[in-house]
Amino acid sequence: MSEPKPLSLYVPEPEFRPGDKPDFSNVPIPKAGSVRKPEIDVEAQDIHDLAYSIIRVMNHDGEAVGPWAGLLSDDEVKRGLEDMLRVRAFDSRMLKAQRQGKTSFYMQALGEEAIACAFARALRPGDMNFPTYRQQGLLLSSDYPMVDMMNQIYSNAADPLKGRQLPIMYSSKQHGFFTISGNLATQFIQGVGWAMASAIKGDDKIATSWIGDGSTAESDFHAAMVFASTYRAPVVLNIVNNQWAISTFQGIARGKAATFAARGLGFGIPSLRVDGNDYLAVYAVAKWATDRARAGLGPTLIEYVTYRAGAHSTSDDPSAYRPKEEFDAWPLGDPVKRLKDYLIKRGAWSEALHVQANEILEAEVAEAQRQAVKNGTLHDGPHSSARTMFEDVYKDMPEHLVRQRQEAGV
Amino acid sequence: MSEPKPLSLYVPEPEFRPGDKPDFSNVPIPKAGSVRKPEIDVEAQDIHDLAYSIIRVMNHDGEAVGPWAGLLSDDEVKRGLEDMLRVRAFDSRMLKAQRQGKTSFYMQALGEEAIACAFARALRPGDMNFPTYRQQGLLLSSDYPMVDMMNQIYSNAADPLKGRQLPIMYSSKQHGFFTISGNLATQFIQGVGWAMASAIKGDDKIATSWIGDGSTAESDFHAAMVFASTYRAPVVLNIVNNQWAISTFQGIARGKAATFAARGLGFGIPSLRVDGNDYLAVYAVAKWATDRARAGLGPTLIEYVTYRAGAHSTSDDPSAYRPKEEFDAWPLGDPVKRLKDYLIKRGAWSEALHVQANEILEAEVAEAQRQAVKNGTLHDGPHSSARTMFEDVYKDMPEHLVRQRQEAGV
Amino acid sequence: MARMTMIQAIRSAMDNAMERDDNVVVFGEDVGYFGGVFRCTEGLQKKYGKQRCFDSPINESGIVGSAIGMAAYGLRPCVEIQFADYVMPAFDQISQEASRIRYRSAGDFTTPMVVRMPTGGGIFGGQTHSQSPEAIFAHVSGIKTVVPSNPYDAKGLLIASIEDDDPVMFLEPKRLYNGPFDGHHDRPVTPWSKHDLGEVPEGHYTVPLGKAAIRREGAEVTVLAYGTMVYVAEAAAAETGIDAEIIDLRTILPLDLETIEASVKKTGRCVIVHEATKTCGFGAELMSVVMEGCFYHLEAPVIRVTGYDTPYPHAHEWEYFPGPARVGKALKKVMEAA
Amino acid sequence: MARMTMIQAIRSAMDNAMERDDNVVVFGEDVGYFGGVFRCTEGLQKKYGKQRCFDSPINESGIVGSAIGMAAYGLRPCVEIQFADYVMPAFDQISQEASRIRYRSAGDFTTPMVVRMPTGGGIFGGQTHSQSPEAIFAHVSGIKTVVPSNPYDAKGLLIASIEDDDPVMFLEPKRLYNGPFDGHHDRPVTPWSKHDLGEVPEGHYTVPLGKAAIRREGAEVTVLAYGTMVYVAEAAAAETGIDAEIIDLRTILPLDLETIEASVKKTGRCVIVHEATKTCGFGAELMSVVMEGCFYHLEAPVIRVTGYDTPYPHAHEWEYFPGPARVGKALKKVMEAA
Ligand SMILES: Cc1ncc(C[n+]2csc(CCOP(=O)(O)OP(=O)(O)O)c2C)c(N)n1
Ligand SMILES: Cc1ncc(C[n+]2csc(CCOP(=O)(O)OP(=O)(O)O)c2C)c(N)n1
Ligand SMILES: [Mg+2]
Ligand SMILES: [Mg+2]
Repeated sequence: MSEPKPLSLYVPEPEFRPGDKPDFSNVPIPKAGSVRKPEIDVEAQDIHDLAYSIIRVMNHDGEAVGPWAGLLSDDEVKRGLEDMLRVRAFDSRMLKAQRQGKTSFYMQALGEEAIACAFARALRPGDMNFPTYRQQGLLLSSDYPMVDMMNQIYSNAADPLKGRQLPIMYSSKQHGFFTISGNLATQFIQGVGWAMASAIKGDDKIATSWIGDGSTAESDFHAAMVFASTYRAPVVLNIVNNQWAISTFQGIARGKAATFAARGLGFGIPSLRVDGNDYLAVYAVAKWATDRARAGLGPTLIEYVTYRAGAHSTSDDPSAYRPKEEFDAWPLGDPVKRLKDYLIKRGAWSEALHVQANEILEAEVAEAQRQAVKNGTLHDGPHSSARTMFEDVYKDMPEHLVRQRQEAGV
Repeated sequence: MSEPKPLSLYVPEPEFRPGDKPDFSNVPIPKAGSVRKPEIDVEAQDIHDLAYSIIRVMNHDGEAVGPWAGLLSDDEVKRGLEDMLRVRAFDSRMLKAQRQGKTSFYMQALGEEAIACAFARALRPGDMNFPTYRQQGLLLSSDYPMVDMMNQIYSNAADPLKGRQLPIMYSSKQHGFFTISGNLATQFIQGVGWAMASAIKGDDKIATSWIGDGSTAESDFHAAMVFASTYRAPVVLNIVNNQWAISTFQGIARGKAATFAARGLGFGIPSLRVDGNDYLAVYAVAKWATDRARAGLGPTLIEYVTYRAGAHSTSDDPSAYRPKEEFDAWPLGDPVKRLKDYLIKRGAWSEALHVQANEILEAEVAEAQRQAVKNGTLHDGPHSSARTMFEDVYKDMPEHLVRQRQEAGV
Repeated sequence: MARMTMIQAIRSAMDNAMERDDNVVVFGEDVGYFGGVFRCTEGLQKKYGKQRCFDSPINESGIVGSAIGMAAYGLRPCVEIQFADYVMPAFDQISQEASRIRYRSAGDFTTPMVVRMPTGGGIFGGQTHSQSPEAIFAHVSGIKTVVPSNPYDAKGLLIASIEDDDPVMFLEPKRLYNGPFDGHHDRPVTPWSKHDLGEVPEGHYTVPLGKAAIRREGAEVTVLAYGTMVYVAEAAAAETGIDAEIIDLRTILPLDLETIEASVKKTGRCVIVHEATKTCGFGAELMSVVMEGCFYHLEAPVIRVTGYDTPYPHAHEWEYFPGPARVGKALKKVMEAA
Repeated sequence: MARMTMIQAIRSAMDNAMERDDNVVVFGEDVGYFGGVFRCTEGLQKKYGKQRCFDSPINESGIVGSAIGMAAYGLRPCVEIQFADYVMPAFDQISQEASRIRYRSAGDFTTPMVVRMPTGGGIFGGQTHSQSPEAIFAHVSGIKTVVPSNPYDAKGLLIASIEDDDPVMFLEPKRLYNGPFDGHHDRPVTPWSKHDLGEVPEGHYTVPLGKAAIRREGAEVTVLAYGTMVYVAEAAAAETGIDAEIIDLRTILPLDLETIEASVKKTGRCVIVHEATKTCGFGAELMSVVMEGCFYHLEAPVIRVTGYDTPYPHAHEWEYFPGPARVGKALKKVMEAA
């Protein structure tokens, strides 16, 4: 036996802290088009490599290349670009609204807009998303009224959720958007349950579950993996790896080892890793995974490699824990700029059209905001009646709550 | 887009149910000696194959072969055989004691004795096990007094746990055996925390965590994997895959996909799969993994492939859900018989010696039982004083408990 | 009318509910092929197929979390947690999710579902097969909590719970599965076949949630109890000869405030009995309800008889269990008080 | 003596404890490099190194579960749960494990550890950043629960908790981090630098667990409160002119029964205030303690003023929060009662 030697605790550290000059040249980024595209009925064990690589479609020259390319027409791509611009315009205005005191809190999706926007286009009416707080792109790429999102953010009299929820915790059954929880990861297994229900009923709807890199550490992530694999649920399990979980880098959730996608392999779940800032690649894997689910082939795990360009939320200041320049140095670039370059390269878009599209979208957002403000803002009201505070706790108000409501005099 | 088609829920089923004739000839069993032995500082990614194979040392002819063989002297192996026989004798007598009403409950380790007995020999004083209820072999291979185990089982006046715990939920800090919980999987992460503490203090002690196949589905399994990989804790994570979790077969915990060992790869944790009924193989992997941990190389995940030959507990009757003949058909055989054959083949053992050893051990167990019974049994007492019921809830008894104890008149 | 044990009655409730409504599904650890460690779901998989009654992985958060998703889809899951002691890993999904889906979505999503679990001690189950967690459920707004005390109620309440549009925690006192138990552990157990409340209709019926039952009318003191403690209270009343009015709450939440208040106002005295630990147990809430609603009618301080504030011990099960002697003592004390 | 905010006082407590005892380690989500989302652990990693203060994965069960293992080893972990609302995934490890290791091993293993968590509302945090789970902790035998109301106590109680040999849940009312808050949300906040209890020694001292503090002596009615509600009660007393004796419990469990009983016996009246939901909240236990210990001294029914039995709403935060108007109303009502 070897001699006893003192142990020590390893605590992972990100490569760069404030003051450092970020340099990601050692992060392996496979060439666009270089990752193979298997049939949807492939077995997990035959595509282990896809969990350790990055599926990419757009190359540096703005061309779509390789087996995952060629799924979307120029018009569809233009719509995608508009979707992302809409999210960005919406986020920027709501950030400002929070600073102006119209509401208490906001969370933007800056830098990762491609993921929700592209995924939304692979879904069908009746499918259900179980999102986190950074998938506003799912709603903003659908016909959900933007003004209702703002009403919710302002907790005003027209808020569909009656002022009960923290801003951005939207809910819309009709638009396939499950009520967001403030408690991380709980939705991941709920989505699996919803998908199981569709299978139990012999329906054809599928579910998607969403989670952040940091939140994969939560135990409900495991519950979702176990149930999805055991019952081969028609669900797409999406991990948005934007490198950060508030102030902790992704290494705290995975110890610098393996990839998040690789977590699926131990469950026999086909697992893909994709460039999350590449709209075309995200759409392609979303299509592949939703096709699998619809065909009864079971779950897929997808890790989107992206970067949280903004602060975690309006309560956060990232300059305390990471260099300001990280996003610029980030090797996968800006999803909006990349898709714009692609369209321009194809001759389907121009700088002028881009400016014009942005103006139209900003006007759309501004107009929605004018409408929303009419319904009130958080601190100035009006709000839903205080009576609504006691409603919907149960379907019918039980006696003890009736008494409490009476005591409150509402 | 493809046409919508009705989905259906997949529910895994074991191959054989009562009435079926079990036939495991399609279960792939690699030849003894065929799996390679890497250096202990290997990276997880370079030994993926070891999570999908089965490390085996003893071949059909009772010879130890291959790179994992050759670690134990004949005397050590004889001691190992005795350890297993002791567990078997102990279990059989305690099962009977339960039927005689001396206690409320018992759980045996029949068929999987090799795992705890062999692992115990790779540990050092000061190491700590975080066991489940089927690792009595850890204690019975140490110098922990057998009579104290029985006192605990009988909840009698000499029970070191003062009658507070369900039978078999032993605890002994001195003997490296953490207090067993009735709640599955909680200990898996606790063991990781203990190992982290050793690393934090710069000590050289390591921990082991134990879990069953069915319990890997619990969320604390995930917590343990995340923490162990993030902090590279000096812990060995042991999964005893005995094919059954009460009435559900292992497919319910993993959807017939991959292996339990493969769960480790997504965390970058080196993961081994081993023949759990091969004492020599178990010892070899235990040695490899504990050496890794002691060398500061971090956690190892080990899946022991074995079979729960007995009922889940004295409250269970497996004939309701699996064929009685399954254990006989089980391709990895009986760990006791296999080790005995090995020793006989080497000329270090004989049928006569075996009979004799068994007699000695049975006498040892019978003698311990005589001693234990003197201290009382569950229904006849004596027990610890009822006053002890109020002690050790807190270090010092708070006022409200003092009042309750007074009210109880004890 | 058939005679049923509580296990048979519970099984019959699920059977009826599954027969009437395709959306009712049943799952949990060992509940599928085997039919549950207490056999409550025996035969359901055979009758309704593996898509509607199936085994689950051992992950309580997953069981409840997936049930939430199913309920949001439109199903009515009725899941089993093998012992109430093992519901804690699911407490986040229960207290932060199931309980609030309706509220936080303003009624857009709802999660009708039942979480069944055997509760309580008396079977030498030690600290992890004996607990009674009803108080922590009662503290969570948005869920209902039910504790039946006999086969007739168990079936009627379980069907009502499955048909209810809110999430229901359904706690089954396992010591009552085979017969009423009055705490006299050294006497033979009466089987349900010899008890009136063991008479259970084969068909569909409901016992409404939120309505208590008066098990024994009485004038001198009100006893508030549920589950196993109903029989303990009956025994204590018989043995002390005190004319107690014994109320079986049946539903912990919503609570039948009117029945409680009317009875305590009538008797002027009250004893509260439960098996769970004392501090912040449901008895504390009952105390408060009596204080708030009946203070001016009280002739003596209300007394709680409960499990002690310790883990449930194995060897000292009968010292721990609040049996008829302890309840009888409280009855006498509350009667002696000025 | 320095003036400190409650955040600084809490940080100072950990700093002192880490300095005196190498076995004290601090970890949790974002607590390492960044120093915690409320900045309570700022600077500790720099001072004591990454082995003693570090970031954890986002898994509350893992945080508490690993702390149990560390404590069993001999460390004294002091971990942070980012918001009390997020402690539920750890409730199994708390209620079934940490709380019972000493008991079930008959003292062979012990788990001294502190679980810190910001609690309560008043910061527009909505239903998942506002909850007060103290009642469910109080129901668990084997753990202690502490709720400080000011910087001086926060530091002294936290050091006492870290030095305590039992597991302690340490709930920090986040609305008090920067100053006392009396519920008048429309008035400017007084900072701790202007409050006596913001005077905090730099060095080591303890405030003992289990001892309440009388914040205001009074003759007419006893108010039982803790955390933020202490200031709301003070405001209500001042505004109604009722001579209330305001007791700051400080430790929820073990409870200072003697101080409570002595005060209620003296005043004969009692109002209980907390922010958590009403049913089975800690107020129910307080009701029971008063009923059991002071019944014959009571001149009026005790009243609870609490959060309503609904999730904590975002827009209606101030309608939900039990502010001075509601407490004042209860004080008047209890005084009017015969
Ligand atoms: C159960 C729980 N624990 C902690 C938190 C606090 N919290 C909110 S967001 C967050 C970080 C999540 O990071 P990640 O999953 O990577 O998502 P991202 O914010 O990057 O989109 C934390 C710790 C929470 N909301 N719920
Ligand atoms: C949290 C929790 N859930 C459920 C149970 C009930 N239970 C006890 S043992 C068991 C099966 C465990 O199977 P496995 O992990 O394979 O271990 P084995 O019994 O085969 O050794 C179950 C479901 C429990 N003890 N704790
Ligand atoms: Mg992230
Ligand atoms: Mg097993």
